[in-house]
Amino acid sequence: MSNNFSQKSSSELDSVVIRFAGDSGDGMQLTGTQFADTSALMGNDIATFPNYPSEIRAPQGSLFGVSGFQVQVASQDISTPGDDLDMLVAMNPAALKTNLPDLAPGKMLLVDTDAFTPKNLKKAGYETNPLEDGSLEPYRLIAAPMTSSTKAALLDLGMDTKSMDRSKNMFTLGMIYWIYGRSMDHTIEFFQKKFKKKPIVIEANTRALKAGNVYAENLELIATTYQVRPAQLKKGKYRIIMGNQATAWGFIAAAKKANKELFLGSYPITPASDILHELVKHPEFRVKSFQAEDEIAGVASTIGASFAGDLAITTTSGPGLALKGEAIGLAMITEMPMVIVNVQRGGPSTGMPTKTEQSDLMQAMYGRNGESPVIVVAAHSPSHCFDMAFEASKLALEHMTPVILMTDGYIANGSEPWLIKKLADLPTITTNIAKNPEGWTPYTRDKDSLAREWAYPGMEGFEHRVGGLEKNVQTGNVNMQPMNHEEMVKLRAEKVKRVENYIPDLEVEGAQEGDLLVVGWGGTYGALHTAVQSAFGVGKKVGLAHFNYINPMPKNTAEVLKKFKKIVVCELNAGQFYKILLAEHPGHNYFKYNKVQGLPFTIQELMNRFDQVIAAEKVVNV
Amino acid sequence: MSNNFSQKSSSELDSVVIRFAGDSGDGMQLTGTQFADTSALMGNDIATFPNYPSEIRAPQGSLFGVSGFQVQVASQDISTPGDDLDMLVAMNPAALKTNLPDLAPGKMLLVDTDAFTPKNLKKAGYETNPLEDGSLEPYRLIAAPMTSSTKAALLDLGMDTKSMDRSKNMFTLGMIYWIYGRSMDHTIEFFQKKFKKKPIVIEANTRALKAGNVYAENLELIATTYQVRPAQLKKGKYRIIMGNQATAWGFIAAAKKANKELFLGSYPITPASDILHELVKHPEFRVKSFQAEDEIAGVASTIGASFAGDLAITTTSGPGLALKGEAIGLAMITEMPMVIVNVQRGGPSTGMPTKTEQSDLMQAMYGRNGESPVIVVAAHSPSHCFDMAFEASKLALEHMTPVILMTDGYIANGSEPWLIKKLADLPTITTNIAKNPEGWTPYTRDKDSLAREWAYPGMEGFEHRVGGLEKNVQTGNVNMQPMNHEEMVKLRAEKVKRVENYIPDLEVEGAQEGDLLVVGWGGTYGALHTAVQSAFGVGKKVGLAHFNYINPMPKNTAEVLKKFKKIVVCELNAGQFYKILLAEHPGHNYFKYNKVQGLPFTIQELMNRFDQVIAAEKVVNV
Amino acid sequence: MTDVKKYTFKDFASDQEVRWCPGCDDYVILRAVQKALPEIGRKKEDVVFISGIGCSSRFPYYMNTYGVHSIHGRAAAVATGTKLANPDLSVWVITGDGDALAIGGNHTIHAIRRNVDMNVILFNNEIYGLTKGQFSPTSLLGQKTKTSPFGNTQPPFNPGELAIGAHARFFARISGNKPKELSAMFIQAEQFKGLSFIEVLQNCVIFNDGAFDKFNSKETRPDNQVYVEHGKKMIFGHDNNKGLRLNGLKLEVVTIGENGVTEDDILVHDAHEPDPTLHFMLTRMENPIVTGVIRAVEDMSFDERFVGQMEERIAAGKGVTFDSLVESGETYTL
Amino acid sequence: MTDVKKYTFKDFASDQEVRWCPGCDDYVILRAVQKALPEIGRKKEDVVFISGIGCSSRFPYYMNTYGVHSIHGRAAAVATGTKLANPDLSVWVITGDGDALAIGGNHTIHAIRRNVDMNVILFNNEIYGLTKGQFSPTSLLGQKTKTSPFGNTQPPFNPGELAIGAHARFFARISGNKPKELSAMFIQAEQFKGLSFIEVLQNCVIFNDGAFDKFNSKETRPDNQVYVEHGKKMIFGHDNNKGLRLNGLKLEVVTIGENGVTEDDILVHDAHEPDPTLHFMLTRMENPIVTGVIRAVEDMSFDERFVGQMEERIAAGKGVTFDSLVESGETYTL
Ligand SMILES: Cc1ncc(C[n+]2csc(CCOP(=O)(O)OP(=O)(O)O)c2C)c(N)n1
Ligand SMILES: Cc1ncc(C[n+]2csc(CCOP(=O)(O)OP(=O)(O)O)c2C)c(N)n1
Ligand code: SF4
Ligand code: SF4
Ligand SMILES: [Mg+2]
Ligand SMILES: [Mg+2]
Repeated sequence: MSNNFSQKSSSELDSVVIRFAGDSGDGMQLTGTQFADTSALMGNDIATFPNYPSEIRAPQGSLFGVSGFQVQVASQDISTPGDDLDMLVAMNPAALKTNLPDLAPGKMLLVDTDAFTPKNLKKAGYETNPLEDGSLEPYRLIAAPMTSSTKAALLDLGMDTKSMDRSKNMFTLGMIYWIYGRSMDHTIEFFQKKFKKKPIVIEANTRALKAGNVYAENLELIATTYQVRPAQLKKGKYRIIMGNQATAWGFIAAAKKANKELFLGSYPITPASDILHELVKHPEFRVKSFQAEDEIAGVASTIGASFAGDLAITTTSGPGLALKGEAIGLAMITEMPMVIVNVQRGGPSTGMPTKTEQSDLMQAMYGRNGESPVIVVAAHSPSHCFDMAFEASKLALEHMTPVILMTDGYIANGSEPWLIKKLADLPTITTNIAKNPEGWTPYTRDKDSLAREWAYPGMEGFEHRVGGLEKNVQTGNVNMQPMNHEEMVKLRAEKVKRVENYIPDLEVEGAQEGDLLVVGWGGTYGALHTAVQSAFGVGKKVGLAHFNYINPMPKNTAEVLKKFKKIVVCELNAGQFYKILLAEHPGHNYFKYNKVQGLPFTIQELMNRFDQVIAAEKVVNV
Repeated sequence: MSNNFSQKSSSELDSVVIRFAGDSGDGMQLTGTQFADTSALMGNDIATFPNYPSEIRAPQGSLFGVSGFQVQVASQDISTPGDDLDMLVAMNPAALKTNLPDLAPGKMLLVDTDAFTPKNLKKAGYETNPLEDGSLEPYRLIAAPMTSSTKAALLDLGMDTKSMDRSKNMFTLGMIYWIYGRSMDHTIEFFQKKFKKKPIVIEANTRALKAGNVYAENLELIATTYQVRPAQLKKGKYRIIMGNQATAWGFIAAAKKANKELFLGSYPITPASDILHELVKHPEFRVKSFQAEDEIAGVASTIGASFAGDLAITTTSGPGLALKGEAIGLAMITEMPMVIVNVQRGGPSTGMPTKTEQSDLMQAMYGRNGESPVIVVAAHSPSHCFDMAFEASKLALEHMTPVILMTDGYIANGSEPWLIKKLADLPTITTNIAKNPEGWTPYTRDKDSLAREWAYPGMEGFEHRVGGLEKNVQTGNVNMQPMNHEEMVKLRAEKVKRVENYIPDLEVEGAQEGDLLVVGWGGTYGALHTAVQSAFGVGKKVGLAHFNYINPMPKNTAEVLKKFKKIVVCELNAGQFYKILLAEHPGHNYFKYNKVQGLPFTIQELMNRFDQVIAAEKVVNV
Repeated sequence: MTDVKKYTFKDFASDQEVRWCPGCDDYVILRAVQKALPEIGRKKEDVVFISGIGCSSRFPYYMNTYGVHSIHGRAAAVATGTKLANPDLSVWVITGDGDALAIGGNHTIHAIRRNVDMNVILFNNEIYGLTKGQFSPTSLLGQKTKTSPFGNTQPPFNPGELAIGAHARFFARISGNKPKELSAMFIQAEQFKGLSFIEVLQNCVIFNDGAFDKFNSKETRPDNQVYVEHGKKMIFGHDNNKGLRLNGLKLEVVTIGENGVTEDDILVHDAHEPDPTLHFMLTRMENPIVTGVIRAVEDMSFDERFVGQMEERIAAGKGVTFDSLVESGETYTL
Repeated sequence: MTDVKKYTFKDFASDQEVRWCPGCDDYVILRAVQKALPEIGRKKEDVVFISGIGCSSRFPYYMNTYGVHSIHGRAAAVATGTKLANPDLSVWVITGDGDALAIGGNHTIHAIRRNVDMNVILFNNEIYGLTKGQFSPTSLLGQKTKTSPFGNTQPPFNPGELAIGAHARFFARISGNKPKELSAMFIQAEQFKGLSFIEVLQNCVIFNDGAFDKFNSKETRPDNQVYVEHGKKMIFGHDNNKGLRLNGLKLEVVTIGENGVTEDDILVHDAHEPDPTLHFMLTRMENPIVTGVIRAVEDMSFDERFVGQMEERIAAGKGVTFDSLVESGETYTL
């Protein structure tokens, strides 16, 4: 390894995982996003994972105020932001303290020496300065005075200190761009668009970026630079998409395809609010976004809009779903088409609002009084949110029933490249709208799907009343007869069950039969996919069945399950889908693997668990 | 059989089942209750089942306005109001039309001929008068002009027609008292107490009752009178108790035993309101009944009262439980002792509010966001409501957790004799109240039960804050650390799980091992018990395991389940406990039997199903 | 709205048997609505009745229009969704004092604040009817009910005050037993653009019979109730010689011809005055109680603002398509 | 309440690090509460802070008293239970404009109607802070926020009007950046028997900075805000020469010394007047905005009525025991 500063070596990597960590005010989310976007533009696959505190602006330098953004950029198809960091960026002592445990010895560590003041060290609980006490020796430390260097670069712009400090993250980014051979063009363009009205901010950020870049080039500590070659992604036009944005767009697309207007009745809640934030921007598509006084009004207005003939949706997270339960029951018994999106977060109760979890599944299945089955589907990655929002809308409209779409904080806030879809290429959505008033009742049904025919205000001759009391199986009028009730309960269940005839079969990745079937659902897909791929790659008979459809399950589920000796159901909860499988598909050799830490799975822990289950002699559930 | 009117035969019966049916305004509930009470006083066991419409006063003579009250009186221990009617009382054509299908040929049918006017016949949809068209020939018809006879008896009292008509049900009752050899004393005393301030009403009702009695004695149509001998019930002091009243009293008792004041935060809803109606009567016991603005305020105020140190409860039915879900999550994470009573009714949504069902079990188990286990228990008969309200309070206070107590409309409105309990004979309740502030935190726990120590406002030195965010496992302070969260999730689950160490084992009735284990929970006990007893009585190897504790289940559950070749889970829903058993105790040969008609099981249909399951070659679920 | 058929009230009656207690005011109100509808010039299929749960909330089943019998307390929220989804509809909310003011209180005040263009008919019987007689948020202090055997300890809301505190643009109070007054009121409410909030004093013969007798019986009404009309003097009384006069910040009852009071002293009702102060005072009067349209001040409705903004954005976004949306901003081609 | 220790504000600060944004008014209000508490003469263990969810609702964690950080919107309902369970406690509700007026609107108006004896501090920043900047029910029409990029189309509540419409006995409005005024206000609120509803104009530096500048900045405050005190004239202005005068049913601003106006013309504030009309008008003033205790009318509190009835029944039911209860009425012996 040469120490000659102009003669650095460059090596090629398949992938790089970087975590940007700093104060909530340090702009780490933006910095990480820029690195990801630039890499995507250079042809890499990317996956990101923001992880931020629940405080708005936690006091500067505090441990709980640390905000993180992890990104993996790769020359192959990837599905997670990575287990193991290649580089940790720590903008201050608190960021170092909270994130260093995740950095393996020998890996790169980038710190801003200017932030290691006695005050900040104390706030982070350091007794001695880690930059000086030798504790960072195991790492490839790159310590740079980023704040002061930024200031030096901007000195003649006449800005105040606070404003200058705001550009230090761009100095950092400039350094990293140099290390990983990224072009600065995209980010400079970004400044030009974003700060169009503030030329001085464009100038400051651009200078800081370039200064960092040059600084890195000159720095003798940086021995090697790295390249990550473009991935072999499918050809086409891409954009980086976040899960919540994809969800919003999926609904816009579905409304267009169904020739319906989109209504959203919602109340803000982390981490679901961004869907609302996106949809309020688009009245030009006749998207009607109504911010209600609470979640109950959110879902109630959605029922009202559905009754009026819109594609109506409501978005929320766990505690909000709890509040919506009663009204979802009304939508269910009145067979109103609508989608309820639940972006899961850490529970129970207020729990851990900014952390991810999959613990609302049972609530989605059963959180209502009476026999009240609805369709439950789940999205498994940021861009898949688009597909499932579309699919949920299609199912709701074609089967005349509420559909609950489950996503989670991890995929909702995460981002990845998305091969842009054209409206014309999306599936058709065929609403079953009543045509002939003669003999029509609100419970006139399609023979196959059992979906009732839809009629709504404005349609002459179809005037009718719906409501929450049990109704006559033919006419829909209120009816309290014993046998009629039983028939209706069965009919409503059968209607949902028959959706299995309209959804794709469950696909198995990796081994198609053999020792271990890994089962998952929702946002864990990336990790499960990668882990199963790895295990399968080294010859293990491990397959993955990831469920996008939870209720009903795909028709071939039983068939898939029985092809494996053991099944391990992996979830970020205490075993909810596991219980559902036990009840719906009893008689298999089920194991489970659960993590309830507000964090996604790592590939490594999954692979360990696979081995453990394969080796297990009898059923031992953890 | 002699037709000589003064020489009637009398025969002895083990039990008699009578259904009183008439207009909502005909006073059938009162009439039935009097018959039941009188029989109880004469030493019979009794069981009742009111079945009334959801309209307040449905239009006179209408089919949907028919109100029914069924009672079984018996010389042995009984558990249900009976399958097969010995007598149907039909006060008008509508009552006849809706109830006749339940009367077997050859059974007694008592009608008021005066009510069979053309107008009433038309309202009931009769084209011809069934009293004249021969359609009632299969029955032992006793047709009496009850309205006019009542009027004749009251003529000189100077009342208006409407007031006189109000006594016709007592004329009917007088007839029935004669037929079944019941004393009129109790009912006359009842008039004297109830209408203390209206002597004319006492006189009118007493006269009507006696007139009916004499009328029956003289009537040549009544060939036989019947006797039902006293039952061999345990000696002691009894009263007739309704389920909701028993629930209310159970809480009053628990508060006394725990040395706590009782707080109730509730919002009216059928069929739970009567618990509130009973508790509002008892401020003298320092029962604080707060009628809130809605169910959410009901449960929220309950949390507030629990935090303040009361035995705090909230009462509701299905749709109300849905609304309380979010707050129950808060109670769960803050480990607040409280009881939530859910008196189940027909669902989903508003459903069938005055009918019974068991379809809220999944909601009770899972109707909250996040991993949020609470204790779930169920009462199985009207008087058992007392025991389980007491037990639920004891578990809540001793284990510091919300407890959901499930009852249902059938047992809540049903009544039976209750061997009165004395406070001194009830179990002790030992609250775990903090004593030493030194080193105390709100999460200081009992080693065995894991219940946290309770401290509440007013206690010096224990000032602390609780809340819905995840908390540090030691201190209870807000904490978002991954491993801490996982530990807390497990701890909260373990705490509930360990309750199994404090509850009684599951008992099996009938066969202790063998061919078929019948499994039930809650209000179906009476029917299951009777059916299993019958099957076992004729030599079938059938046992009954009825669950009062659903979460956690009794410790010996697995042991019990494995002693039988087949298990049939019988529920008034589509199979909810069945699913829970499949998930919690997989690997048994489960069948299910479900009825979702808003009605209780009949003994006969259960016995048929038992035979069917015993005969089944392989698992065929219905 | 041009070629609307000539309807009669029968066109608005559904085939469902009405199931209230004999003698309940609900029958009167139902018929008054059915009689008002042919006058409002809307097609049957453009009319929607939305209710919560309660005796009164069974109403939609009896109307041969579109209707939703929703869940307890949520009618205003459901109706808001219906109106935003299709602002061309004539939307009516049917609700009770428990439904609108207990469990549904929040949706009620928010709908009023937003000024959603719909008609809210509050059936105020000062009791929970359907659940058999518990006190409601309008039951009187001390009132004995099933849940207040020793007298209600919760002082009631006054729906009018609450509505005006929430910025009601239209508030009316009216007897539940005067079919013609009711029909006329409903027509006015429908013609008013914005949310019309109508408190109907509805007698429940079973659980709270006579609740309004002290100012709404044949005997008491003349002297204890003043029916106000915009532009007319607030005169009432058996002999039509009593009136309301402003004395500082208080309303007082005076008798024309006594103590030198002449008709000129009597207040002329101005329902259109934007300042709500006097309307607020009128809703608070207890003897006489004030009925009629107390306040009717035109303002932009929420749906108007909402749709207006949408139309603006549609105009601004000409040519925007889903395909252009997903290709907007940063994209790249591989 | 006799042997209460002499506390300092530090006794009321918990060991938890305060986590609001630097510069947030919440810090000022927290400190003002901590400074008020030693003055109210209540033992620390008898004081309870109950909040919902929002930035402001983190408040109880920072108080070294009993406290509940409950769920969104439910603080008033939780607190009602606490107060009824133990009426001897000093109960404080901490809530935000979203918490108290959006999701929690119903509990707020019902707590006010019932007049539960507790102190409700509404942190009104006219925005949802914790969820990062959506409009709230007090956000202005046209205001641009994360959920109203083209301007808010929902006209706001005025918390004072709403509270008075719900029969508030005590309503005050106050700046969030005046520590001493705040402390004095909190002491008054605690001393008032019944529900004290205090709207604090709380600046959110991150999402709605300067929302109150037009009447609450150093420059604007003197001329655009009048701080009323019971028994004092409503005088304000840089030169202390402006005042409020009643003109018919309107409040108008006059200048003493101009147009013949003298100090005698200026209204004297009577917070204790039972008739709410003038208080209602004061809450509605926009320029100047009115701060201070606008209304403070003693009435029986709900807990007083509730406990009173209970004590009566206890007295009436002397000797009643559980055993006598279950043996009352019809029993029989076998
Ligand atoms: C969530 C829920 N809570 C409670 C009930 C029970 N409930 C039905 S109607 C009602 C109150 C009815 O009173 P009101 O709204 O005044 O209507 P009224 O019957 O007097 O017309 C109640 C408490 C319910 N159906 N759903
Ligand atoms: C049931 C539920 N819905 C929504 C949320 C999300 N949420 C938390 S606080 C809040 C609003 C906060 O605004 P405000 O009450 O004004 O308090 P502030 O943060 O401004 O102090 C929202 C919508 C939640 N936590 N729970
Ligand atoms: S209970 Fe009262 S409100 Fe309900 S239908 Fe009967 S009379 Fe009318
Ligand atoms: S977001 Fe606003 S209200 Fe919340 S802490 Fe920050 S400044 Fe205060
Ligand atoms: Mg009512
Ligand atoms: Mg706010």
